[in-house]
Amino acid sequence: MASVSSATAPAGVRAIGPRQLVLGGVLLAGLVVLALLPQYFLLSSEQRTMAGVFMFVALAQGWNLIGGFAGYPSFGNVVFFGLGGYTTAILMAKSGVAFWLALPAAAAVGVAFAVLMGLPVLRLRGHYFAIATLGVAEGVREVVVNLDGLTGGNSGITVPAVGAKAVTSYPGNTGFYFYFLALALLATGVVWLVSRSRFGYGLRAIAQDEEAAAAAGINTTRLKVAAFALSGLLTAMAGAMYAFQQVTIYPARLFSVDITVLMVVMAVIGGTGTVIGPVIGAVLLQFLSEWLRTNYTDLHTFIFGGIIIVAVVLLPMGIVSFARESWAHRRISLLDTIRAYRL
Amino acid sequence: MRDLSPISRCLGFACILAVLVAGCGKGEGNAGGGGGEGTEGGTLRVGAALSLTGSLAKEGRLTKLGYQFCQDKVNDAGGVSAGDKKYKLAITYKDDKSEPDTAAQLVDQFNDSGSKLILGPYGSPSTEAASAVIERNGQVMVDSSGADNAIFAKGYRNTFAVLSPATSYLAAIVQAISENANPKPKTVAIISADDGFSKTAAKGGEAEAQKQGMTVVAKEEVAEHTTNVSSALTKIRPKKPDLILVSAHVEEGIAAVKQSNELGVKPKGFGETVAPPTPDFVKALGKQAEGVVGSTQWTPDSEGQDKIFGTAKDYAQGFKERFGETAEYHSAEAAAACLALALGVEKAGSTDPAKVRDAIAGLETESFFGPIKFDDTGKNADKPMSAIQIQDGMPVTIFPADQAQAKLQWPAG
Amino acid sequence: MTQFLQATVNGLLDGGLLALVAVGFSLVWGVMNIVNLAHGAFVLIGAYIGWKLDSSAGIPPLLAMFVAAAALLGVGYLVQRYLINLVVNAPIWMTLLLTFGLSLVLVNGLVLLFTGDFRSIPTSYGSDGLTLGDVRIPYGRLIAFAIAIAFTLGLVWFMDRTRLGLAIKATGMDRGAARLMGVKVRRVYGLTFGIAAGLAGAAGAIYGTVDTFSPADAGGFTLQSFVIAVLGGLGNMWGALAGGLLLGVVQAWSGQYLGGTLINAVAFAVLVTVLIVRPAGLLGKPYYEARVEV
Amino acid sequence: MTPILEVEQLSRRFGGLAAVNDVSFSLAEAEVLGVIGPNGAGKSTLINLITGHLKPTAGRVVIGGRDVTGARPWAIADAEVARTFQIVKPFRELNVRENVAIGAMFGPSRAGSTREANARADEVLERVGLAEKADAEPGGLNVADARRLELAKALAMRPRLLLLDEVMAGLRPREIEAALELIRSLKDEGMTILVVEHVMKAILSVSDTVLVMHEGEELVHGKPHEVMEDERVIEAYLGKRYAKRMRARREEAGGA
Repeated sequence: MASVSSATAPAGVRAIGPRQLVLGGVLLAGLVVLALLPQYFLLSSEQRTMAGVFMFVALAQGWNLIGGFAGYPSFGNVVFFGLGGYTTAILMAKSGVAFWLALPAAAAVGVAFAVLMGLPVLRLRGHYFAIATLGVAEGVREVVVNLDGLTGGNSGITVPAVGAKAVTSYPGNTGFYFYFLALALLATGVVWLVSRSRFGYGLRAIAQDEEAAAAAGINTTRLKVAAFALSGLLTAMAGAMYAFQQVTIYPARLFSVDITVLMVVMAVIGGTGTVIGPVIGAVLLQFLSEWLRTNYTDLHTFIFGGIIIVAVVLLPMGIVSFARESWAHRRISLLDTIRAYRL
Repeated sequence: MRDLSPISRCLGFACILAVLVAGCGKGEGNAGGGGGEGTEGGTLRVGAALSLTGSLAKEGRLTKLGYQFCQDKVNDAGGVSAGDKKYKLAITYKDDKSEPDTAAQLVDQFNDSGSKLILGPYGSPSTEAASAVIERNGQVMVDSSGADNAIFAKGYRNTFAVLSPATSYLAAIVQAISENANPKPKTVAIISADDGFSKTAAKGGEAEAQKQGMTVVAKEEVAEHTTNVSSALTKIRPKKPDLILVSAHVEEGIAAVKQSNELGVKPKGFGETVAPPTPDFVKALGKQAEGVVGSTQWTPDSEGQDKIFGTAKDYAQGFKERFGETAEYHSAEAAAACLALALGVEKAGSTDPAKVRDAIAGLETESFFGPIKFDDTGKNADKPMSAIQIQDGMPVTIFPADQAQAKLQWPAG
Repeated sequence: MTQFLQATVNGLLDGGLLALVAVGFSLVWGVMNIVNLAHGAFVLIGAYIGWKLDSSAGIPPLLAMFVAAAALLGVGYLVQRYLINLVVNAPIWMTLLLTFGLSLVLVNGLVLLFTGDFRSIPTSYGSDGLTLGDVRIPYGRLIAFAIAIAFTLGLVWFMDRTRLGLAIKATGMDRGAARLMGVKVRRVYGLTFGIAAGLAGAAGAIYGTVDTFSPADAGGFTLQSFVIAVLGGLGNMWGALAGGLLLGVVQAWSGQYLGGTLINAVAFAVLVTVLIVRPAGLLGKPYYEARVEV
Repeated sequence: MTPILEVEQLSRRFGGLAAVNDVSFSLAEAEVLGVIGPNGAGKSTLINLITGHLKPTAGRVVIGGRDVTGARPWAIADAEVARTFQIVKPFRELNVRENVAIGAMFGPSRAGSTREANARADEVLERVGLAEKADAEPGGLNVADARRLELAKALAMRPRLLLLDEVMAGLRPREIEAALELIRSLKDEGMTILVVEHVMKAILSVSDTVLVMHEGEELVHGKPHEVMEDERVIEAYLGKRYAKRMRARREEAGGA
């Protein structure tokens, strides 16, 4: 990431002052608005769209922990999403387990898989790590396709929540709005806590110089695996809710590289390693792609690709850092960033 | 610096709020326009989520042509009459990017904007995802392409498919060959892609082959959308089957024929589910395509007629005039689905989704697409499948016998 | 035994072509530390050029592949020089995202231009083969294999024997030092990317003669290039050749003995295992940033 | 009393090359050991072997009586060992204070909170003379300040054993003097220090003993003045001809 000047007070020595009160008030007001939206403003399908936005906030935050804070660019985070989804669907469909029991089970599977996968894979750096995680995700999808007795293979698996054979009640679009909202808040809260904690400092030290971090007494293996596990936890929970929401799920979608790429794009465009960046990125990109799809039926993917290119070239350090830089220097220049990274 | 400064936090929230406010505004606008069961001002508004981009864009486009053609024909005939009112048919299309979850989301959006009557998306996964939402919202959907029998085993009441189910695709080929081939093939090898539709079709074909007294000597699965089936063919080669059946899509289907020739696998004939009627098949294979038998939901020789499209031949002719390209079965399926929906509304005498649902369930009619009559699960179970054979670079109908334009050539190719 | 030999032959023939698909990807990664997710799109552009020249102008694919290579050399040079060079020094996921965006644009551009239909380039020899005992060697694949190997060997010669090749190698080893020695790094980067794209284009045109293709195949080509580059070791041309042949054979064997639906699973298992056990690749020298040294 | 650090027959080979070969020594509490030698003598490798950044191919490292051979760097840090790097390794995106606070947050004497760690960082920065730059970015520091930061990061860990890898390289005489002063005061507080330097002049004045390395092996190990006069040292540093001349000169003086 760009080396960005720090205008902030030293972490941990911030007292509660009027600024904090205002911020707290805005935060609370925002939550109240979000809680009231479904009842008073949003149509059912819009609640569903918003649920999708919240889901991507959670996914981008999950990626942010390992990719942003620890500096390990996972290109296989979707594996946790898929495993969480399939754990939930299998438990609910085959064993009749209630969602509230399936959800923690999915989270546990996410954590366990992150640890198992992380121990060998987190020894790799940079592109190698990115590709190893990508390979694991693709490989797991193939396994899920082939275990069709358990997973239904490419025919998908259905949580019997709707229709004559339903065994569980379905929360509806409003229900999932709140599920995913809660998850997004949880994910952002976790990232906020991490950003202020010793754990967060340790991860950032690892991202910037792993050798020096180890010399400073940071157990890099433990911290990296912990960050990956936390990432796996949040991502698997998102997958669990998604499986229930979708009713029928397919390996091609639940393990889609596109979902990983979206997580990365959202976190990067918003600002990796920041608390609010992934939120901004997820909200912005979800609405943008929704809008493009409605208005440019044939061209939207083409345009979306173009936007990614432009965003990466002009805002390689993300919106949050860009805004902070511009504020600090009292000028806005997109060319500065190009100067920083070009050959 | 990673620690969040108050400024950026403010900016972030301003951003979210701005977006939300924008979202709300839109919400209210739409809510005001809703209601009226999608029938404002004498128009019957029907929604269709389609794969206009993504991996199924090609089939999605063909489906859209069928819906468009249906809309034109219905409105040319004065629209849909329900009770004493006449409605203009207006189909709204939205792109699901070939993703099932987006298709489901779009069905919800149609519901909010008042479209309770839905025409199906392309492909079994998207259809299944959409049908769950349909069920929940009390909408009604007529499915034009989701053939996998699994969709109809979920206990959903509001989804109806005009097409023959997946189990009959390969079975029809086996019947066609069994009835007409001389000598009748004794041994069969089956190659199936590993998606739900192909696997279900393969099972149907296997059962039919055994019923016809053939021996299934090999069954191989390949990954969906692969262009490499040489491993499967290498395993099949020493068994020297008389007939190789392929239950897959266009790319695997082309590869199977091509790589059989390369590897010197020489059965007396090939039967493939959906690939042969597709123009790409003959274009890609050229001479090698000769003699391959395929199954199709519809041909211009299909039996039956209706008041909107006339006979299958009339349909084919009208379609060519309207779009300048040859009618094929994807668009015919779509037009038939649209027709079933229109007939359902007329029969119900209302646009109320519950009444339309019951009317469609009780529909029993002929059409350019063949008979339309749904069983308890919503499948159009009695519709026969047709079989074609590539002869002189053209797909020619060879089955059922009463529609056949030519005799099966056997050994083929 | 026949089955084993036939599977091995199938695998080797496929593998040779895969090697040519991947060799440019490996070159770009090794020299510039850029993982080009648009690589598969370049292969497809080559295939479409070959198809278009054959179907519209009757130019045979063996000639068209040179046109495809030349066209993509130009495209690749421009893309690197004026786009990727802008973020070369940014963190690696930036270049990953940039090339991902590029592949979206290129693949959807192909859909807009040529639709999503399946294409292939017919040849007179495509449907026949040579029979050696019980083993069958398809002419089309044999020719494709020979061309692919020739191109790959040509690249090896180029890298070892020409000024430009040596400049590319030097830049890959130490950009700063190469610049001090008078190498124009921006140009060399552009040419490296151009050469990689050109080889991908040639591979695409040849691929079109043996298999069907559609724009949706781009991701698969990129993924296979990944596996091969890692297997062979980055920027190692011999490694790419070995990696391609190995991947082809492993896939053929797993198709033969484990089942056709497990081919990809096995390929990924091999990829992850090699990464963890021997991140430098099977032929590569230890690569400095591959593994954490604490 | 057990020595703080014992190194026994430590070796590390890279392929066919022995970067460190059969080196042994021990360090008592509050002792300062200077390690000198020409480039490539294996000094930095020796530090990396002690701190776990490299694994030895043979030999043992014992810290405070505990065998830590082959332990990971953070485990070594937990044994109250801190080090600096020859090529400075600041955390680029943290400011100077936060860089130092990292040292206070982890390791054996970790601060209770991030706030306490920051406070401790300020104390250390004061001590090394970097207090005014606490809010600066490490990328903007000059050579001397970057070296100070490297030292401060290690000191914030409150080590018993401190390993300094060329902290004085590139400094001006006055800055070197200040650094030496700091080392002396740390020694007075009871800290055990291993100082690696390329230049021997500076190091001799603070070291209790000096280890001279050459091509990975121990050449001489002794008191500073003994080492100074050792012919092999002079030969290693200045070449054979110079050594011969020195010997001749000394013999002359002895003869007179």
